[in-house]
Amino acid sequence: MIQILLRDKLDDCITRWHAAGYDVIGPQKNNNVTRFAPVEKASELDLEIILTDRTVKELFFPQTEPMFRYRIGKQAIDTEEYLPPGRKRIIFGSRPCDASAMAIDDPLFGWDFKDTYWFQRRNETVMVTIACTESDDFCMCTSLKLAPDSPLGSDIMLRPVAGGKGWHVELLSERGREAFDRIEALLDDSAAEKEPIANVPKRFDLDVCREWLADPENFESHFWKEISIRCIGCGTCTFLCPTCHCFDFQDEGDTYSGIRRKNWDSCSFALFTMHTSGHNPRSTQSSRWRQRIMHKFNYFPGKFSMNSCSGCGRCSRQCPVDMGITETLQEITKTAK
Amino acid sequence: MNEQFEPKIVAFVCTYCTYAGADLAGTSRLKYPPNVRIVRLPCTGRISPMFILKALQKGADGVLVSGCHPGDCHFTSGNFHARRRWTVFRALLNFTGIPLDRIRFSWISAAEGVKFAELISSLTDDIRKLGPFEQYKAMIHETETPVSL
Amino acid sequence: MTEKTNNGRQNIYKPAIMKIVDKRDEAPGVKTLRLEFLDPLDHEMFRLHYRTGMFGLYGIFGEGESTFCVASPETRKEYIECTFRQSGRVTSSLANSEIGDLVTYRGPYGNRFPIEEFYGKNLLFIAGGIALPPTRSVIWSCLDQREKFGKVTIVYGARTVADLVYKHELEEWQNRSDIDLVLTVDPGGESPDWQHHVGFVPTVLEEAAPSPDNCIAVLCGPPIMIKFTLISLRKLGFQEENVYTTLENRMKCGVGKCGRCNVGSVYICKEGPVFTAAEVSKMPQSDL
Amino acid sequence: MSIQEQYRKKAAELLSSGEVKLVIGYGAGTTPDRRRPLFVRSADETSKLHLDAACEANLSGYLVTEGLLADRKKVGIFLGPEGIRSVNILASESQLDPDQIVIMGFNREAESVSALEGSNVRDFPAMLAALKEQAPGAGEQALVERIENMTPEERFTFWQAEFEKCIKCYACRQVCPMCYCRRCIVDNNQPQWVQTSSHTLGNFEWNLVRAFHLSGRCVECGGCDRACPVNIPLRLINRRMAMEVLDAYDHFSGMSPDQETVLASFKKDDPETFIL
Repeated sequence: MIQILLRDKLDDCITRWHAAGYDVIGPQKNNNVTRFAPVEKASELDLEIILTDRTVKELFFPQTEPMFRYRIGKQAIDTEEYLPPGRKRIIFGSRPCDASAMAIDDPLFGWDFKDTYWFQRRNETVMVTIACTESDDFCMCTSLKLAPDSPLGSDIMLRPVAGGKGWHVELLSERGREAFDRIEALLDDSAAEKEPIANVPKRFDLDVCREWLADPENFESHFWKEISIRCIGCGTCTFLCPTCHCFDFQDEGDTYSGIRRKNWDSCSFALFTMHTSGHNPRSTQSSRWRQRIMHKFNYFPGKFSMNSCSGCGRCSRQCPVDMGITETLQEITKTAK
Repeated sequence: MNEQFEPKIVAFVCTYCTYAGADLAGTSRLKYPPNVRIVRLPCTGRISPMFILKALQKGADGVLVSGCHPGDCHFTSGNFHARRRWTVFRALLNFTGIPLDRIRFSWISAAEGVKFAELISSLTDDIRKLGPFEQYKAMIHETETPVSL
Repeated sequence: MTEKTNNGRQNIYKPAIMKIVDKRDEAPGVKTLRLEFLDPLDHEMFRLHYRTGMFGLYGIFGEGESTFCVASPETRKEYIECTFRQSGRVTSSLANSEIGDLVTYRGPYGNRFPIEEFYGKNLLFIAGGIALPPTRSVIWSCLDQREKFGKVTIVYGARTVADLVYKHELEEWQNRSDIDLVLTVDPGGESPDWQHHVGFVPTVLEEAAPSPDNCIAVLCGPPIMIKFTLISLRKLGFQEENVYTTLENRMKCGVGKCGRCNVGSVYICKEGPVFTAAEVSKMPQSDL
Repeated sequence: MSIQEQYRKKAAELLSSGEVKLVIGYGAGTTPDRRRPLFVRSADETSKLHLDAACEANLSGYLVTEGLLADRKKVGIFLGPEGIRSVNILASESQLDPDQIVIMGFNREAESVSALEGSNVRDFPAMLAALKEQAPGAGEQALVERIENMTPEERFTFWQAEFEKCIKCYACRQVCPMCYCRRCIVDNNQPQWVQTSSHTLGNFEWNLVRAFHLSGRCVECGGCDRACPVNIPLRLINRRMAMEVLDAYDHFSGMSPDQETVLASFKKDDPETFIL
């Protein structure tokens, strides 16, 4: 049976979810930036945004997270652990690219050693994704063999009905079903036409690119210098990337007490790989950009059978010098052919 | 509050003039409040604005920055450079809303023990009236608590 | 995906606490610390998992963590020894710690030297400068079961006589009849009473000319030394598959998450730090 | 002939005559409204150069790329008035030799561009003097005044809300031609003056330090503001600091390659009303 979630029932849904102990988090525009934040009412949600400036990544892997407080005594060091808040939550209105990015990072945070911070949050979260009916010049999910309605990483897929009155509900997981059981009474079963999903053009040939990247000959290619010559070495692309997962540990405090934190870090920073001796394996910006591309489309898929990119296009959209993955892979496609 | 609030004041002073002035205040047995913690530096030119920010962040309620009178710098021009820096830094603090009435700048020579004692007294009184500096509290609290989401 | 956490903790980033029980000066700026676990459970986990070649993250709260090898062998697991050069924030702080002070430790992480595969073979150890500690872990693991191996040759060089580390152990090895020890210092680094070789490790190695037959070479040193020593080893007839080395990179997590030790398709912290020269030659050389 | 054509031709001449080894200009971007920095090394590539009102970026930062000018050869570059000022500052701070820079200057108006006469950085004194006299952008000034009129607590709250958004990607630093330090103060960890964590406190520290280090050096090209992925209005702080050095020391940054840096110079009679 087709079930429809009507937009004007959203307030009631949020109330019921809250009553059932879920936090509801959704896209909002606040202080000139669009990002995911907790909501009390449906009116706070901004569901028309094609893609938020900041990703849902920060809800699983915050930009800075205290891991534990230490207190140093002569005979003992006391460490008090800080873990995620441990509340069930519903992320309402993520996009398929963001949701798939979380699934892409799961094996990385889980191989052999499980990152508690990531998995506790993953297990507590119901990802309610809205399929895209619109895209912009930078969207590239289709080029990554994903789609504006990819189910990867989502617990519920909502497909907009024509006229914007609501969404077709598609249950994808047990966790999603549980959350939607709470609001079943509010769902409508009148038939309604689904709006077609966005037509995202294919911007490069991924297979060709992967093949080119896998060829050791191309590692030293002049291509890398050319393509990254205007890269200024900031962390915008990596910090806004939903799949980029690199981090740093920092201690803040003194020799008696303080906090060890896990912070975002970026492979585009020169200091990222710098040894204490001064030797830096990736000492040039071109080698750092090469690493980013190689990691996403060669090393990572080699290990986890997925590209470390979900095609959100934020790297190109937000780059201060108009670079990005799209341009690089387009150029590789051209070079390789 | 039953107990009177006793402010913590950090004084960044140059060793040649103001520190000597503070010394003179001591040897002359001049009384001034014990609220001030003196950090001695070679010259006012060495006093980075970061010192002031860090002091406020780490719990100081007021900051004093003091050195040789213009023209008396042991290194000829350190205090002239410092003066420009302070002017600009004050504007920055003011624009970002960090209260300037908690930060004081002065010239105190090695002979001005009395000026030092008086300045500390008046500064302590003023800061006491302003109360504890709590503007940073919320931000510091944020650094010490787990992420809310 | 397994639930394995080497330190037996749920939070993989939480370190164990260790006490400094001994501290030695090895060379200018180089110190050795001997550490003991405070918590028996941590020690049990270490006993269970530690094999020669693995590394740990040693730290001081308030400063951070720093990665270096466990310099003590897998045949002696009552304590951990680590040897490091004082160069950055963490190592300076560790160097300034005293006996009785507490430090943090995470590990052991990474892969190991497949010592069982070396049984019955001749062993050639080559180390340069501060890279003796990882080699020493293998050396003692083998010497503690000496009868299982053939001829043992150790070639060790440093910039100057003062820069040689583990001087007391070098003396011990010197006096053992079942070890060939070849010591060398770079030209200009010799002291008036220096009685050993003067010259770079590759040259001295070629002069010593150990036979590649049924021989495993373990090579650790700075990148430039590795590069030239590999050439010499090839000249002597060693196969790349029989040459083991350890790689180092900056690390933060040690467990394959933080991304910075990634070289080519390899995370040094998980798939390393021990590699054969054949494996290393497949990595993108300019990223090393 | 449009200025774009004129400069394409000039770039081609400079390159084919060997006078410059490289021209840094603007090329087409991903979308029609975008322009991206373009590096041109041969005359036949000059047709890729664009110059129009969408060319906002201050390209002068690329001039201090490590090793670029080390061979003493000249480099041609498209620069707006802010870019010319940046080159002046870089020269006055001994980061480059101004005679190695061949400027193709342009002025950006609402929907068009016009050429600026001259090719050496010393050729623009009149333009710069006029710039100094000009009242700054009215919209910006209004916002700065709005903040000035707040109480200190309100100002603090305002900036706290802005800096809370910061993710410490350092795009503001990397894009800035004046941020050429080989190791920035935040990258130093002995001692760690600025916390690298991007909680509000660390962000506040970072942004204050950044603004202070640019006081009297910023040319208000707006690069940091445009680069900021979370839209922090950095230009407002920069504007306020520029007003301060102009009021207190009559200093307008980047007037000439010989200009003294405002915080590395002094006058004996500098004002000091606030010092007891």
